[in-house]
Amino acid sequence: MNALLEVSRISKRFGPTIALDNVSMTAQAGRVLALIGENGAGKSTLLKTLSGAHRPDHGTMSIDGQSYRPAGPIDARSRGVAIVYQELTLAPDLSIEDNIMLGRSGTVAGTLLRSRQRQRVQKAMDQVGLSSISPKARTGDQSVATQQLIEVARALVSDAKIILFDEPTSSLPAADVDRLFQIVDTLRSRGLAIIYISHFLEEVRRIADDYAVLRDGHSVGAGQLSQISDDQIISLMVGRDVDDLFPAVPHEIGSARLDIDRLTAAPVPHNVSLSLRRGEIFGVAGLVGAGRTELLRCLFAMQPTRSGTVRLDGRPLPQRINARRRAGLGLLSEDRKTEGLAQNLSITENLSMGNHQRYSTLGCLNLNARSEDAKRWIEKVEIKAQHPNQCVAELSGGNQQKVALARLLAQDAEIYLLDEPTKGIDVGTKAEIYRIMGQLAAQGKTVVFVSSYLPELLAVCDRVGVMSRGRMTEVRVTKDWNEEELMLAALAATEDE
Amino acid sequence: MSDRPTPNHRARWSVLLRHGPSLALLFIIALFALLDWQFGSGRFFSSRNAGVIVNSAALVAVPALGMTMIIIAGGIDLSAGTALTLCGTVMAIAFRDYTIPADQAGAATWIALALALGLGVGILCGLINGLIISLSEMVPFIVTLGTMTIFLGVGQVLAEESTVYPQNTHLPDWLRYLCYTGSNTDYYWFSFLPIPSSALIAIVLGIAVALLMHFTVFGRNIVAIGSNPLTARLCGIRVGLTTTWVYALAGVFVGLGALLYFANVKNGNPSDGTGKELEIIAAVVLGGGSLSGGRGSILGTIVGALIIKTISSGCTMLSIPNTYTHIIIGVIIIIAVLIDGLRNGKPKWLFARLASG
Amino acid sequence: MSDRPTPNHRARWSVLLRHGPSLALLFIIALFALLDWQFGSGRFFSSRNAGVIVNSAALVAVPALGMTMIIIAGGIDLSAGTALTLCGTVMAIAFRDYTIPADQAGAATWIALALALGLGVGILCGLINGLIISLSEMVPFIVTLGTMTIFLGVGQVLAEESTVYPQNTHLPDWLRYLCYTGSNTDYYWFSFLPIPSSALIAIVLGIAVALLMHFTVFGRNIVAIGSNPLTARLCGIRVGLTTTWVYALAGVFVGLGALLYFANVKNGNPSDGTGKELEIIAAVVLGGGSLSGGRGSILGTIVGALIIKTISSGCTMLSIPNTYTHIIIGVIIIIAVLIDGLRNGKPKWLFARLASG
Amino acid sequence: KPSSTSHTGSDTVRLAVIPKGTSHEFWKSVHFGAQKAATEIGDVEIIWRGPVVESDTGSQIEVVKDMITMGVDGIVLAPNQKGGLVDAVDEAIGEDIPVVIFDSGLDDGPKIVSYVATNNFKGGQMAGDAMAKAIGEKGNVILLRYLAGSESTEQREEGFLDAIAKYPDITVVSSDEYAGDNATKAKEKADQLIQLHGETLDGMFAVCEPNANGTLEAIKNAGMAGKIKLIAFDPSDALIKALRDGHCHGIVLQDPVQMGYLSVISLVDSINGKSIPEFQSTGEYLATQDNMDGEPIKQLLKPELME
Ligand SMILES: Nc1ncnc2c1ncn2[C@@H]1O[C@H](COP(=O)(O)OP(=O)(O)OP(=O)(O)O)[C@@H](O)[C@H]1O
Ligand SMILES: Nc1ncnc2c1ncn2[C@@H]1O[C@H](COP(=O)(O)OP(=O)(O)OP(=O)(O)O)[C@@H](O)[C@H]1O
Ligand SMILES: [Mg+2]
Ligand SMILES: [Mg+2]
Repeated sequence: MNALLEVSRISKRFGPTIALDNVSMTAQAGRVLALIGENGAGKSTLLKTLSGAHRPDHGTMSIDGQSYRPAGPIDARSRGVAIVYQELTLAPDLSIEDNIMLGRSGTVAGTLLRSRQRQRVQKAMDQVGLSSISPKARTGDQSVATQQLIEVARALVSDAKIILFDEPTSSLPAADVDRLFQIVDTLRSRGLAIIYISHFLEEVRRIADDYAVLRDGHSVGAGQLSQISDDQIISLMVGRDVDDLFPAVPHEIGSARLDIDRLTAAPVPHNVSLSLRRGEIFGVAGLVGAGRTELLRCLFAMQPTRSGTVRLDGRPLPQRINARRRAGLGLLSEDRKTEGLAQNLSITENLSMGNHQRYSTLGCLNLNARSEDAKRWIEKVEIKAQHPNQCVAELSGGNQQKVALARLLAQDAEIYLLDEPTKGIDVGTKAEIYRIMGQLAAQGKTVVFVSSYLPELLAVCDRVGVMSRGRMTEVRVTKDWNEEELMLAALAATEDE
Repeated sequence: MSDRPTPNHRARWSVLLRHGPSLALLFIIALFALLDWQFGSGRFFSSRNAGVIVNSAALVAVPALGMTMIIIAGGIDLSAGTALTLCGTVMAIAFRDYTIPADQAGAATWIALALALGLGVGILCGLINGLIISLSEMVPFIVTLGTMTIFLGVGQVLAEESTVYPQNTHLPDWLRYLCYTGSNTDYYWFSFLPIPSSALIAIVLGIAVALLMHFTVFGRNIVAIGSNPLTARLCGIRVGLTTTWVYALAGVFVGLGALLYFANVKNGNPSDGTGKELEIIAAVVLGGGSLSGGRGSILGTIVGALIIKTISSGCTMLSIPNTYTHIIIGVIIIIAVLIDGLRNGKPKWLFARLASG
Repeated sequence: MSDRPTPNHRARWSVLLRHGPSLALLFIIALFALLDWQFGSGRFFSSRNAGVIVNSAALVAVPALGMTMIIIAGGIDLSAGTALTLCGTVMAIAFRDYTIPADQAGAATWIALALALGLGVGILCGLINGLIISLSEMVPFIVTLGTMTIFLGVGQVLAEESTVYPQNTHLPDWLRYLCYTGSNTDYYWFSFLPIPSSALIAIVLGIAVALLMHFTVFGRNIVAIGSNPLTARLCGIRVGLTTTWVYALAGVFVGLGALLYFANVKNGNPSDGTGKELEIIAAVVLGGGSLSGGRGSILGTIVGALIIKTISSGCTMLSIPNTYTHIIIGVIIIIAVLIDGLRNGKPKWLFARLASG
Repeated sequence: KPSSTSHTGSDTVRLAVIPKGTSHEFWKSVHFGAQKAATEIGDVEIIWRGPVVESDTGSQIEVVKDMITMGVDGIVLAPNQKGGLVDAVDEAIGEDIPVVIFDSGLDDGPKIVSYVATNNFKGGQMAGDAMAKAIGEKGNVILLRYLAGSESTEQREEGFLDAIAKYPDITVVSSDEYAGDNATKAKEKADQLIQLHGETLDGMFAVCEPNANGTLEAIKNAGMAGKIKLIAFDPSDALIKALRDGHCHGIVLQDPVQMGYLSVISLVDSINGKSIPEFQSTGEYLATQDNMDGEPIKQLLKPELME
């Protein structure tokens, strides 16, 4: 085996935070290396160092035995390193095609050769399953999942030797995940080295050959996946044993609370009727574009509905966000970067946004109470941050998600609408989130849990509904489902048209 | 415009943001004091000149307080200048036509009404801006560009295209001496403290706005809206309503600014205001306000106004010809912001080079 | 400011964005033509008036082309107005002091040099803006606010604080009649096509910029930078360098705009430019440009300039007093953008209500 | 009766009167004079239209062109810049529209009917002499300029300096500061200058109305009213009161009503084929505390305005 990429004793610090501390790692040609670690362990930072977005403070890197010190992203690319970032890095105003070719000159004297580049673009888009979308469409108009696939396509058009994937599946539905894995397989067989970050261990097992674990910026273990068990990986990651990945909190299902009657909006959802009960965790599965996100947004009045009614405890809800919020609904947005969080504000500020009534009298704030409260939440959901006034943009992806979640919990709602709440969250914290959901249900609250990760739906929910093409096609009690049936149900309606 | 400081420097921001512009101001004062002492008349660093400077700074700072709120909320108000002179014109007309000499009995009521009218017009202007922006969801730049010319037009219609002079006797003494910077201590509010009343007003208002921004839910909501309106909406903040209030409140400061303007020149000319908006916005931006919203500081804005006026006064004291004054003002504005940036690690490439070198 | 239309409306954007302002323009023309026919002199809808309008629109549109690029790149240029008159002043000085009468042999060289000098100053101004912005990483607003007064000051120093009048005989005929809108067809470039040369120039430049924006890597990079500078950097676009080029290129258009300005007034006054920047920016924004970057259209900008000038001409033709003209211009600007918004589903609450009702 | 090309077919003569700007009372008096002439002659319609900003040559050119488009029978124009309007005026004359220039001069070239104006240089000299008299022919004075590049005020400034030069004991301590086009800016500038020259200052000359208003406020503000002698150019309510109170020591006056009146009369006469002198002065006057209640000064201090 030949080490294509060698990283040795790399360190990187951001002010007082040491993101990487003497990290070493090797990646081999024709193999997939899974990079594993808790939120904030330094995974993204390591990949960004490789892709030339960050410069390491110390340490050396080499490709094919030759020293590798990328001066910037172009330099890295010219050395054959391509990357799919964790957070979307697309220019919303450009067409898909232009985004894919951004920074890559397929040109004569600065003039774009659109027809020539279109073949390459089309090929990459076909590979990731975007053949049905026009390459000329505006990128900002696409769904999050499509944008994620565009990012992958962007990495594919380059003739890279090493491709870095930073949680590419966190916003992809199952079918696209499969396609992505096929792509990875092909790349591997072509002899590329691939580094892949994921918080899903079974995904890692399916796709990767080797692993490397980071904890708090240190490398704590590496080797071949076949020689290590899941439990061992988890204890490497977390530094302790996690006894239960899907902790169950006993809760009792009560009477109906939220009645949705033939809810329809343009273009999705379509005629969705549901009755959600007190103390219930209701899971929603489906493919991309199935309308799960739209359903939640309609429930929260963020999007106009065409017809149908939503009642809470028998009372119809007014069509205004803050009215619904006051009535007891709370939404965790799928898109934490552009909608979920104010990136340039502090954690405290984000946590208190909209929750001011907890520490204010007659509109005046008690700043002490506010920062105490923020500290409590930071501890409670284990947000890894230097201090409560740190800017949210500086947090790792998973920790940002925790801030968004904590704000929703602080809101103390009755009905929790969670859109992909565990997206980008590490195993240990996921377990914590499931526990919180269980506790909420035990308190008699209702949780709607949208997820593309079927195992968690099956483990946590009381009932699971499947959406397809905007319709809620099937709802069953969880024990009547299994993964294959869920997949089939999600695909079924798609195929009969 | 969306460039932000590097994340690792941000922790320091919160502390330094407040002091950055102030340091720039101190630097500028020191520079001019030195130059004036060496080459000029030596009058720059005198208490009387300080009075003149703070008075003209107050004229900019008061409307700039409202502008700060608007800019923090992610908006902009190009109409501030003409709205201000519109209010001033309305006050002048009210004093010309509807008041009685200030020393007659009952004059106070009429005076109060005249001032209230001016203030009311300010609020109305702000409210119009706010309502159009939040109801139509158009960009504030174009809306206020539109209202800028509308307010100018309305002012000219009211003033019949000329300057409105009220009778001097109708103005009460406190109003006449609001912008007084002379040496007769009787004309100041506190005779032991010869600071122009206009400056005192600006300080009191500044403190009020700072408290509002930091210690009230409304203030935090403004920051939230400016940082990310989508998140604010998600969190149940009524973005449209809050925006409307912000502009209306800024209208109050425009009205108060108009009061100072009127007290300063004692007449009203609607077209005086064209161009003022840039000066007001410059004070906010010099003080650390970000036109992409979410950032701005009240103290900074006041300091920004002081910077502008100190430079202009310093150049006169040094008898630098007007043309060069323009050049110097421009250069100093750029250098002030540059220094402020440096201290926040701003040209990242430079710091990266220093760090790696 | 970052509110975007709901996803389901976005698909329509791309097509309509280009036609929105044009429809507004047609509407305005129709309105004035009708009113003028009914109540005015009936001369609004005449070819002569069209010539006058397109000529004055060209004076705004040419520098606005550069501004469009800057705004698409997420920047802004407040110095465009004074940079333009600075260039005009330099040309005027060059023509006054260094040229020989246009009918003498060898005059062409001197004339070419004079024009090149003016253009060079424009590029220099742009380059200065671009370099400061990209090297210091300061917000374009404050940098160009600084350079705005610097350029004004430099112009005044060069012009010795007054207007520069070149000898009329030194100007070649083609230059003198660049902005000619009269009825002598000999003075037009194509005597069969009595369109002012200035308008032809604006059209040709507009096409060139549109091609640049759509069919070159540079153009795409500009959009990428304005749309998401972080992404652009990660994709290996040299953001600083591109930004510098954008401002320098905009400087070319400022220089060409100055040529038209000079040909129009035939002298150079550095302080003429103050306030022009807002008109230029307004043309871009009316044409669909977004001050948060990434969006803007060349056709839109030209239409925006036409809208502004059509309104002002229409008001004159209807003999509406100046004061009311201000109000009307303001109202029409707001309505034009409002209509454009409506067609893009802009007041979302309204469309939500319609959809659910 | 003059023949008319107006499309309305009536034989009304339509004349465009184009001031430099519209937002000063001066121009409203010109308008009054023009209207007065129109009413006297009969069958004359005055189209009153000015550029938006007084310093904006481009938009004044637009206005002239718009008037040509409207097919007026004659144009009365106060050019913003002496060179800038030459071609526009040429174009008008080329379309057989006669032009009268008033208030400020136009560069040589176009064959205009007449130039009707105050002699601004002479007005400036009057101000200089008035200043010398007010301060007893010795002391320090300031010339506060208006805007760079404005023809008429530059003439006044030069005239003032020319007159002051005759008095060896008078020093001009500052003559390179511009007060800008509104009272706020003027006051700020004057504040600074008074601050700079303080007690040594004996007189100030402000070359136009907004300028003088700001300066007057600054002098009062500094508590130097009456001590610093103020000479103004063009009246305003505030200045007239100051003149009476002894806070202002002389106002140079023009005759705007006459300017408007004479311009229109000349234009109509020339349309009717009469020959008109090339230059017609409307005179310049000095108002002081002593003569302010007598004619013609009283009238000129408060000229009639067009409503
Ligand atoms: N630009 C930055 N400025 C300051 N701190 C940073 C920055 N980027 C990352 N960090 C910090 O470095 C640490 C490592 O972050 P990194 O993004 O590499 O984590 P990660 O392993 O990718 O986590 P996740 O699984 O949540 O994405 C975190 O503590 C984070 O707060
Ligand atoms: N029938 C449709 N026609 C047009 N656009 C559609 C249609 N169905 C879905 N979309 C678009 O596809 C995108 C994805 O929809 P949505 O987010 O609701 O799916 P989802 O099931 O939540 O999937 P995920 O959350 O995994 O992306 C949305 O932008 C939506 O507007
Ligand atoms: Mg990460
Ligand atoms: Mg979704």
